Amino acid sequence: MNPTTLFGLCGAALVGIGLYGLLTDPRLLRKIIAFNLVGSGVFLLFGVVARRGADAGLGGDPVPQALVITGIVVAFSATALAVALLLRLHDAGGGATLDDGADSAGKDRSPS
Amino acid sequence: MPPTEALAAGASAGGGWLVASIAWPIIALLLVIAGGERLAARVGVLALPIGLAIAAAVALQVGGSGELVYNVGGWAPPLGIALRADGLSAAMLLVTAIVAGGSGIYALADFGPPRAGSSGRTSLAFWASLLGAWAALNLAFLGNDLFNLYVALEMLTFAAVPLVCLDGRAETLKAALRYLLYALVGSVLYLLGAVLLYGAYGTLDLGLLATVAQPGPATWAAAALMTAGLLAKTALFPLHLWLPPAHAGAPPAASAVLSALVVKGSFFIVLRLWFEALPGLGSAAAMQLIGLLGAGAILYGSALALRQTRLKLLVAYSTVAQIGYLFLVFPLAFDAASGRLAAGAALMGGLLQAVSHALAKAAMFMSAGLIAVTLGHDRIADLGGLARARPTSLLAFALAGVSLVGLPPSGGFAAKWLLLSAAVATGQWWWAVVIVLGGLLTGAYLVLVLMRALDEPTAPAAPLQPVAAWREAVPLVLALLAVFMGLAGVLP
Amino acid sequence: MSALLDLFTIVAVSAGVLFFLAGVVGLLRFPDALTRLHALTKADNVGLGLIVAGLLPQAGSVLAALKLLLVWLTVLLAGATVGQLIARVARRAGPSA
Amino acid sequence: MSFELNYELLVGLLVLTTAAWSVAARDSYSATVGFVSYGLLLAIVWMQLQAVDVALTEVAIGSGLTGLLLLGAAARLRATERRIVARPSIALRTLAALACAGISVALAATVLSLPQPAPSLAAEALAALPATGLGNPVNGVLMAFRAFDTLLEKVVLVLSLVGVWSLAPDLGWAGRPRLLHPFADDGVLKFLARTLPPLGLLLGLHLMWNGADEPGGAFQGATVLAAMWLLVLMAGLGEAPQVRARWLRVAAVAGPATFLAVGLAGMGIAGAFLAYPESHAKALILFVEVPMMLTIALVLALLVAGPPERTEGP
Amino acid sequence: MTEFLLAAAAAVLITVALGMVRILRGPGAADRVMAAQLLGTGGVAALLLSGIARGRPASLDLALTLAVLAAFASIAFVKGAALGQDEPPARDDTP
Repeated sequence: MNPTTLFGLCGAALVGIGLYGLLTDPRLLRKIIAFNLVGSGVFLLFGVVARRGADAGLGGDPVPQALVITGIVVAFSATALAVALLLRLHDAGGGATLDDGADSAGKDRSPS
Repeated sequence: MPPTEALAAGASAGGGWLVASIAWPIIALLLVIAGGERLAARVGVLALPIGLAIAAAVALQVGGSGELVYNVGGWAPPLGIALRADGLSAAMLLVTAIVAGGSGIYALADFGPPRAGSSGRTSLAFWASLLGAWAALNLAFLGNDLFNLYVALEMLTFAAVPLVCLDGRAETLKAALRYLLYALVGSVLYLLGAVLLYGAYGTLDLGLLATVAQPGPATWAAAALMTAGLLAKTALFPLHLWLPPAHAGAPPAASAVLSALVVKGSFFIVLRLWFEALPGLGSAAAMQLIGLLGAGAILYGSALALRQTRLKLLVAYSTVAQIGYLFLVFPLAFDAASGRLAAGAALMGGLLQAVSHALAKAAMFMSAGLIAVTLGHDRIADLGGLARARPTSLLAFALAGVSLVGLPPSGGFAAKWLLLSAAVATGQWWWAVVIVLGGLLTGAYLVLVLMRALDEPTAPAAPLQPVAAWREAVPLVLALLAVFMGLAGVLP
Repeated sequence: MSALLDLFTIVAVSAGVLFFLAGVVGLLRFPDALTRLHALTKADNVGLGLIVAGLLPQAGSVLAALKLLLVWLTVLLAGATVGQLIARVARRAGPSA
Repeated sequence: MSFELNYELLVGLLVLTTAAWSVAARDSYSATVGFVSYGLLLAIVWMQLQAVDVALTEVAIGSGLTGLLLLGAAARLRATERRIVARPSIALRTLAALACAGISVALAATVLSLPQPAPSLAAEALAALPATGLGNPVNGVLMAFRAFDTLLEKVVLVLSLVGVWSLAPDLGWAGRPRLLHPFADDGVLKFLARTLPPLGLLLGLHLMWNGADEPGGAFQGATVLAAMWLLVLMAGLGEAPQVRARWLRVAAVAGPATFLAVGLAGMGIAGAFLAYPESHAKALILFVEVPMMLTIALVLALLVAGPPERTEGP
Repeated sequence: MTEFLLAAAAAVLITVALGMVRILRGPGAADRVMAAQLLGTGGVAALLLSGIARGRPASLDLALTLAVLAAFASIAFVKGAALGQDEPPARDDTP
């Protein structure tokens, strides 16, 4: 066992944990959090690939590292858009899930 | 791995047009944002013909030399990023420019310069999203690097999602959010596949991958993840759930772009992945499976379209069905003897289907939008009297339908004919049955609409709303292009 | 000299870790939010301070040492502010929380 | 087992625990606190993977801005969410858990099967680095070899900001994003909002400037600036700008526009789009990074602030 | 010295992990904020210790960034906690 193996397993597990949350939690905010977990799991695997590619005196392959930085920015934009949509949906009386019938909770707003 | 030539001029002559076709919509997008709501529509409309000219220039260059390559920054792959255009990309660039242009003109009535009292919010959002989606699509058609294509996919998503919910109603917000979640999961799966390929081969360039990729667990897993992610974004059955509410709920000009173009971006990347990067990876079983999903989409989407009571939803379900045809390319282009995917009649048919569906579906959504404006509703049961009230729009709708059904001489006919002949040539008669059955179902739901529209008015009609003639002309021109595309015979 | 400095590092860092431990024990064992807060702010500020002090001889350059001190000052500043605000939240929620 | 590995094992376990917590917690506020802690621990992991640039980004985004974004949402949705009781049945959840575990195992097996020695572009990137005048290979990739991705990513940022703005109610378009902190009238918060930002400003500029040769860069620096601006806004020491403000629009596109202009100029003076003439590469890159930092800081903060809501006179 | 500093980093992380039980158990929002604050400080300490242990000056910049942003995050936490208080506090979150 070495660090890349360890964090490789970690990244794979994070993808699974995130997917589980994405599939089973009806609350949209939790789906957004879960999506972020999957995303960071994928980024971590990129990091493992980068570390495995340590060469020429560098601690890691800089190309995948740079890709992760770009990816984190994109994931943040996605999160911001999703959260804005969710809050607008909530304010428009659409609740906080994608359920069409069940949630009557959309009617009242939290004072904020 | 080829040595990196620092600042090597790795571009074919005319490769600069590839940069232009991506940079131009971005310049316009930045101008729209900086210029503000008042200038948005003007900047957008001016940008459209220039973009079309750039696409035409790319097509001419590709027609001359067969292929254009450009190394961005002068850095050759694997360290740098390359852009590449072939006939497929050129055709998609052109149709994108045409449909985006049509949608832009059509949208002037809804999203023109804000009048006194309106906020200008939708105007800014529409034009920024249209130009953003255009840039992203051009990048998807030209990109030759898996991560660069990931950025294109994300850009496409962020441009497309706001288009769905411009009106801010709870249902469209819900549709937009569902779309966003599907799209994000799709791109994260795609990215996961890209990680595995980089880990295995140290490159993300499609061309280099083709030379080094070997069948093996990492390659298979990557291909499966990327394909699954892209299918979710393309809304291939059974991952289509997000599409009908999103496409039917958006304003017509936006629906046209979403249904005609946006889903084609991810489809095009699936094509690139399998035909360019991993042509030897396909197995007969995997290709049959993708084909099966396509067939499911055709039959299920058509059947649901038949049952819709609202015109826009019917058109949206028709998109679900028409997407299915695109994926018949995979089993039909698979050469069992060599175990490789081969470019040929099937691929040509798939491309024609993508192009003709884009034109026809844009025309259909736009005319459906005008019909809804005229009548104040889009209930299919109450379309009576439309033939007299809005004949031009109905004609555009019907002509677009001709192409969707696949009647000669339309582009849809040429596409389905090529697919059928590929099915016969490879002895896969079952796909031929699906193609014909799909055509019959499509005919059925379109005839149903037309019959209603030709009826006498059922109820005392509400006062009809006027529609400017130039707006009616846009879908008519697009539908005519779709119908006569088959006559043109060959694409550039 | 260097052995002496190393010894200083070991003593200070160990003491810092102990302070962290004490803070956590307080956080877990004290009966109400305000006393827990009290325990915590002491522990993490002093704990980090001791660790920073212990690391100073190992920093290698004046700039690095300055950065170390800056880190501590930042945490101190933030801790004091946030501590006050937390206390207000806890008081609003009432003694039961 | 080496000592280092024990430390890494500990960090890995903590990462997984916080991740699992942020999925399993009943209440979304706790889940978000879990997620922010997770982001922080992830930064330690990136440090162990010798990717300091990524660690900086993760700290800035993961434990800073995403945290504020999610916490704000969790607070606003609290009452609504509490009523949501419908969850998938136990059987479905077990099925989902098994499927996800299967995916994780398959993924882990695939990652472990990757070839050794791993393919790498490290040597090529290092060999090409002198042409960019930079000393930090990650920044070389971001600003030169794959500058196209970086440019497009900035366009994505601006585009998503327009997307977020488009969600404003029509009446709110003339207004400003609403961001006030419940303790905004509190002297303590105002004190922090006056003392911390100067330090943050220095740090942000330091990260940008240093990024040419050491870990850091315009993006990481800009994130710190964005956080400081948000702090000032939350403390009520300033107001978020109106989304119609012209200066805001110009600043929001300044970064990508400069980048694009330099890139297009490269077609003339260096032979390719986004190429730099070797003698001026570093200067040009810094010239691009300054407006880019401004744009990024502005856009990130406004993405967190959300669509304009309050209505008021022009 | 390297080993000792790493051991100290691990020890800090373990204590912080214990403190995270508070995030899990609550009961009040204030406790969760405190635990998160502790995690921030502990993270800074662990980064400093492991960074100095391996002679990586870049870890100082990282720790400084973390310190600044952890302060920011804590303010956000307080915001969330205070907003949540407008409702009767949720008690349904003990596992």
